[in-house]
Amino acid sequence: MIILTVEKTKKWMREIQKLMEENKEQLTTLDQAIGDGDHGINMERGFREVMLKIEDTDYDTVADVLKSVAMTLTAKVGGASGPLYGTAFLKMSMEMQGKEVDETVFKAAVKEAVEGIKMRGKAEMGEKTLYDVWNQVANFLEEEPVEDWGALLEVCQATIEDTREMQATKGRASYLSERSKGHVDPGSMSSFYIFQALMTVVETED
Amino acid sequence: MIILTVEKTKKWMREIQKLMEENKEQLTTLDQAIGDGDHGINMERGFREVMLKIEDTDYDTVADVLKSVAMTLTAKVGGASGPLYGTAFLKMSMEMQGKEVDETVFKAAVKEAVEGIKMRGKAEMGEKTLYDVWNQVANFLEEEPVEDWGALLEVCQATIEDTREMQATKGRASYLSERSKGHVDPGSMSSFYIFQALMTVVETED
Amino acid sequence: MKKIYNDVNQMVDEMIDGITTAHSAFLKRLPNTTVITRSDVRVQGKVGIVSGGGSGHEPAHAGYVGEGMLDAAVVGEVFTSPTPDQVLEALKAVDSGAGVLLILKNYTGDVMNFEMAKEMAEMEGIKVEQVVVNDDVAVQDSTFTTGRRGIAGTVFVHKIAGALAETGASLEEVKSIAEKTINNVRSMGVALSSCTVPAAGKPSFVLEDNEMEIGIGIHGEPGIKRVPIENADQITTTLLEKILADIDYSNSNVAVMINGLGSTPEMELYLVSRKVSQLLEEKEITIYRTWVGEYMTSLDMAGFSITVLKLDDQLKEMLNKPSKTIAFSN
Amino acid sequence: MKKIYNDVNQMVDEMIDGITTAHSAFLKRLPNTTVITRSDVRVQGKVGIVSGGGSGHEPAHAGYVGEGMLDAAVVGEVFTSPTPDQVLEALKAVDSGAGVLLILKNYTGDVMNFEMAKEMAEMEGIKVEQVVVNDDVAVQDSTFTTGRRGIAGTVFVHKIAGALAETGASLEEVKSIAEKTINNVRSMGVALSSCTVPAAGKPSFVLEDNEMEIGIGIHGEPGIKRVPIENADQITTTLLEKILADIDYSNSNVAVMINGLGSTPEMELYLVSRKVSQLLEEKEITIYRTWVGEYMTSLDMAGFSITVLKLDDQLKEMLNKPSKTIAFSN
Ligand SMILES: Nc1ncnc2c1ncn2[C@@H]1O[C@H](COP(=O)(O)OP(=O)(O)O)[C@@H](O)[C@H]1O
Ligand SMILES: Nc1ncnc2c1ncn2[C@@H]1O[C@H](COP(=O)(O)OP(=O)(O)O)[C@@H](O)[C@H]1O
Ligand SMILES: [Mg+2]
Ligand SMILES: [Mg+2]
Ligand SMILES: [Mg+2]
Ligand SMILES: [Mg+2]
Repeated sequence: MIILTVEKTKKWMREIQKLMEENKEQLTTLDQAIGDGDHGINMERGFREVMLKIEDTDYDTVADVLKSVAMTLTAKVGGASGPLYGTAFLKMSMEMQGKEVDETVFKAAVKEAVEGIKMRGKAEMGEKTLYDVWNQVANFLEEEPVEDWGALLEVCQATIEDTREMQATKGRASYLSERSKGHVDPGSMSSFYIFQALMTVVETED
Repeated sequence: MIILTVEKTKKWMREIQKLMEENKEQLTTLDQAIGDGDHGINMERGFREVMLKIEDTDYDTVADVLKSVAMTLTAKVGGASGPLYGTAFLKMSMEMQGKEVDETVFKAAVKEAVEGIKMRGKAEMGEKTLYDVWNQVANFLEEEPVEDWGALLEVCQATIEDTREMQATKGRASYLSERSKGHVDPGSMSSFYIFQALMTVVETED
Repeated sequence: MKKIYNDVNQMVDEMIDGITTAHSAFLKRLPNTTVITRSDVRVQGKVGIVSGGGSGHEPAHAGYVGEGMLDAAVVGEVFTSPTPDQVLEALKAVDSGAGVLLILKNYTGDVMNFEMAKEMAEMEGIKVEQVVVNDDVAVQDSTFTTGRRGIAGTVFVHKIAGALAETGASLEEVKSIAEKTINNVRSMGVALSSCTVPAAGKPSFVLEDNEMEIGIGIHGEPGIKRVPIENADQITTTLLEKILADIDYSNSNVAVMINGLGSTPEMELYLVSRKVSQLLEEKEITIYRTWVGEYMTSLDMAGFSITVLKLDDQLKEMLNKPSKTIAFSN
Repeated sequence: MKKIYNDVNQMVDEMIDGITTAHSAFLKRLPNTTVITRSDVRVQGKVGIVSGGGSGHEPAHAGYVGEGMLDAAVVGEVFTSPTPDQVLEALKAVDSGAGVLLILKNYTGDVMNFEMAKEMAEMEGIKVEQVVVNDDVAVQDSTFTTGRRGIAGTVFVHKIAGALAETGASLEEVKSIAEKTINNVRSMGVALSSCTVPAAGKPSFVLEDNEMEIGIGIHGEPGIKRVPIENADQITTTLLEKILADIDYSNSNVAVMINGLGSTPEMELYLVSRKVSQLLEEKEITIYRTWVGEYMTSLDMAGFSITVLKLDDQLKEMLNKPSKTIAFSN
C-alpha cells in the first residue's frame, strides 16, 4: 500500500498548517509555562512558509516535497524547533529518495527522522522534548502495522501526558529544573499535530 | 489683639504639618489630574522639614520663626510651590520684623505675601493657581476684621471651587489648555490648609 | 508598577551615590549636596555649564555631565525642581571666572528656583546667564501663559553648548549658540501608559488598553488629547507633522532624536525611527544624524518623543565634537 | 502592555531597517538578509566576529556591531534563534580569510542553528570557531542537561574579543580570550514583571503585586523561584551572593554590569549599583569599572541582572580599548 504520494504529502502539509494555525495560541501558552512563549508562533510561521513554498510548485517525488519542507522549516523557523523539524523532514526525504513510499519505506523514514532529531538535539528518551513523541511513534511502528492510526495517535497522546511530570533536562525548560514539572512539553504537542494531520490524510480516499 | 506669638506660630506650623500629612494623598491626586502628581509629597516633605528645623529652636520673634520657615521651604520643597510658599513666608517675616503681630501687622503681612507670590510667580487673579486663594484672602481681610475666621475659610473654599472651571494659564496645568478645566487647583487646596491651620491656632486659648 | 528601592524618601539620595560611585572615573558628588559634577570640575578658563531638574528623567541630567557637555547637574526630588541653594552650590563649584550658563527647561518650578539661585550667585560675583528650553510643540506657545515646556530637545542644547564651551568660547558665545539651538529644535511625544511616581505609589493617570495620550510631557502630566491607539507609522506621522508645521525645515539638514520615555523597547523606537526617515526623505529634509534610545525619560512610562533639530554648519560641527558622558558619547 | 508596531509579522524586518537607516554612518544591512554588519565589513586581515540571536534583547546584538566589537549581528524573530542560512550569510560577509569567531549564548536553538551554519561555512572553506556564553548562575551547571544559559555577560565577551581582534590577533588568540572571559564572568537576574511577546499578545507569566521572580532569564521564561518582593538592598544581596559563590573572586579586580531588563528606570538600577559597590568593597573585591543601563533586555520586562567579570591585565586592557557602536562606546 502506498502511504504517501506527492499530492498526499502536500495535503499532509496543508493539514499541519491548519492545525498549527488553529492551535497557535495553545502551543504558545504551553511554551509560556516552561519556555519562552513562541512555539505556536514559530510553528504557524514555519508551516505557513512551507505552504507558500510548496503549494504551487511541481514535484516529481515525495522525497522532493519533503526536502523542500525541510529546507523551508530550517530557513524560516529558527529556535530549537526549526533545526529539529528541519532535520526530521530532511532525514525522511533522504530515506525516501528514489523510492515509492509504502509501509516499509515510511517506517524506515520515520526511524531515520528519529535518529536525526536525536543527533541534532542530543536528546534521550525522557528528557521532556519532542524527541519523546517521535521515539515512541517509531517504537510503535516497529511493532504494529501502519493501519491503526488511531492507536498511533493514542501513543502520541500518552507520551505527551508522560512529559507532564518529567523534569526537563534538554531545551529551554531545563532551566526550570524542578519547576518544569506539571506542564506538558509544547514540542511534543506540535509533534502530535504532525501525526494527527498525517492520519487525516492517509485515512481519506483521494 | 495679638494674633501670633512665637509659640502660636510654631503651633501654626505644627497644624499645617498635620494637615499636609493627612491630606498628602488628596493633594497628590489633585496634582495627578492636572499636574505631575507630587504636590502632596512636596507639601508633606516641606512642612516635615519645617518642624524638624523650628520645633526645638528658640526664637525671639514671630518674624524669626517665619524666616526659618521660609528658608526651609525654599531649600527643601523645590518645584513651583517651594519658591512660592518660601517667598510668601519670607515677605510676611519681613513685614513683621521688629513688630508685635496684631491685626494691622498681620493684615499687612498677608498683603506683602500676596505681592511676593505675584512677583515670584508672575501670576494674575484667575489663572488657576494658589495666588487666587491668597489674593482673595487679602481682599477679604481688607474689608473685614480678622475675627471671623469661619468666613475667611469660606472665601478660600469658594475660591478653590472657582478654580475648578478655570482654564489654567500659569503653572504646569497650563500645558493642558482646555483640559485643565474640571479639576480644582492643588496649590489652592494646600493654601486652604495653611489658613485652616491658622484658624485652629488663633481660635484656641493658649 | 513595582519599584526597586529601600526607603522612598532616600531614593534620590541613594541614586546620586549610585551614579557617582559607578562613574567615579569622571563624576563626583559635591559633599552634602544633590549636585553631580565632572570630577575635574572648574576647568580653568572654560565657561561652566549647569543644568538640572527633577529626577525621574534619567539619564537626564547626570548622564550628560562630562567633558564636552555639562559641568554639573543639579538633582531634584522626583519631578520636582531642585532648590535654589543646591543650584547655587553648582554655580559656585563650576565657575572658574569665565561665567556659567544655566540650561533649564521651561517649567514654572525650574524657572523660579534657578532664577533665585542666579540672583544669589550674582550677589557672590559670579557671572550667570540662562537659557530656557521650550521645544514641546504639543503645548501652545504664548506669552500670556507659561508657554511651551522643555523636553528631549534639551539634550541637543547640552551637547552643543557644551561642545562650544570646551573650545574656550566666551559666555556670550555659548549662550548665543544655546539660544540658536533652542530656536531650531522642536519635539513632541506620546504615551501608551502612565508612569508611577514612587512616593505616590499609583499611576499618574490611567489609559485604557486601546488608548494613547498624544502630546505627553515628561512628568506624567496628562497630554493634549486621548485618542484610540494607532499603528507605529500613523502615530509617527501625527507627531512629525506637528513638529514640521512649527518651523520651516524645508531643504534643511536635521538631527533627529527618537527618545524612549522609559519602558518602550528599542525595537519599537526603531520602527518609529524608520518611519521618520521615510517621511523626512519624502519632504526632502536631509537627516544628518539620528539618535535612538532613552535620553529624557519619565520614570517607567511607555511611549516616546520625536525631536528634530534644524542644523547649520556650526551646529553640525558642535554635534560631532567629542563628549565623554554616561549617556551621550561621541 | 501596548506595543508600537505596524504588522506584527514585519516588526523584526522593520526594526532592522530602522537600525541600519538610523546608523548608516557605520552600519548596513546585508540585502535580503536579517544580518547587520559594520559598513566597512570584511576588514582585511582581521578575524571576524559574529554574534546574534533572537530579537527582543535590544540593544543586543546590533547595538554591539562596529569598530572594536562585532563585525556582524544576525537577527532572529523575537526570542527565536536566527536560521542557519542567515548566520551563513554573516560568516561569508565578514570573513577576510583570517577566519571568524562565532559568539553565541547557550540556548539549544542558538547552538543548533549556529552549528549548522558553521558546518555550511566550513564546507565553503571559511575557518570558523565558536564560543558559547553561559554566565547565568541561576541555572544549575551540568553536562547532562542543556546547562547554563547566556545572558548579559555576553556583552563583555563581545567587547573583549572584539578589541583583541581589532589588534590583528589570530583566530586562536581571539577564541582563547573569549573563552577566558566566559570562564570569568557570572550573572544573575530578577524580574518584577513579565514581558509580552508582541505576536503572543499576552504576558509570558503573571506576577502578583507583591511577588518577584528570582533567577529570571531574558526570554520571559519563568525563573528559579517566586518570592515576596524585597527592598533594593536585599534583592541585590541575594543575587550578588549567588554570583560570588560561584567562582573565587577574592582579592580580584572586577568589571560590573547592572543591566536593566527593559522597563526598570535607571534610577532603580543605580540603587542596585550602589549596593553592589558597598558589598564588593566589604569583601575587598575592587571594582575596576561599572556599567549601568540596558545592555541585554527582555522586551518590556521590569527587573535587572548583575554581572561580575573577574579581570586580569589583558582583560582590563581590552575593556578599555576604543569601540564605536550604538550601545557600547569607549
Ligand atoms: N535538545 C532538544 N532535543 C529535542 N527537542 C528539543 C530540544 N530542545 C528543545 N526541544 C523541543 O523544542 C521545543 C521548543 O521549541 P520552540 O519553542 O519553537 O524553540 P525555542 O525553545 O528555541 O523557543 C520544546 O518544547 C522541545 O520539545
Ligand atoms: N506661576 C505660578 N504662580 C502661582 N502659583 C503657581 C504658579 N505655578 C504653579 N503654581 C502653583 O503651584 C502648584 C503646584 O505645585 P507643585 O505640584 O508642588 O509644583 P510643580 O508644579 O513644580 O510640580 C499649582 O497647583 C499652583 O497652585
Ligand atoms: Mg519557545
Ligand atoms: Mg506638581
Ligand atoms: Mg513637580
Ligand atoms: Mg524561542
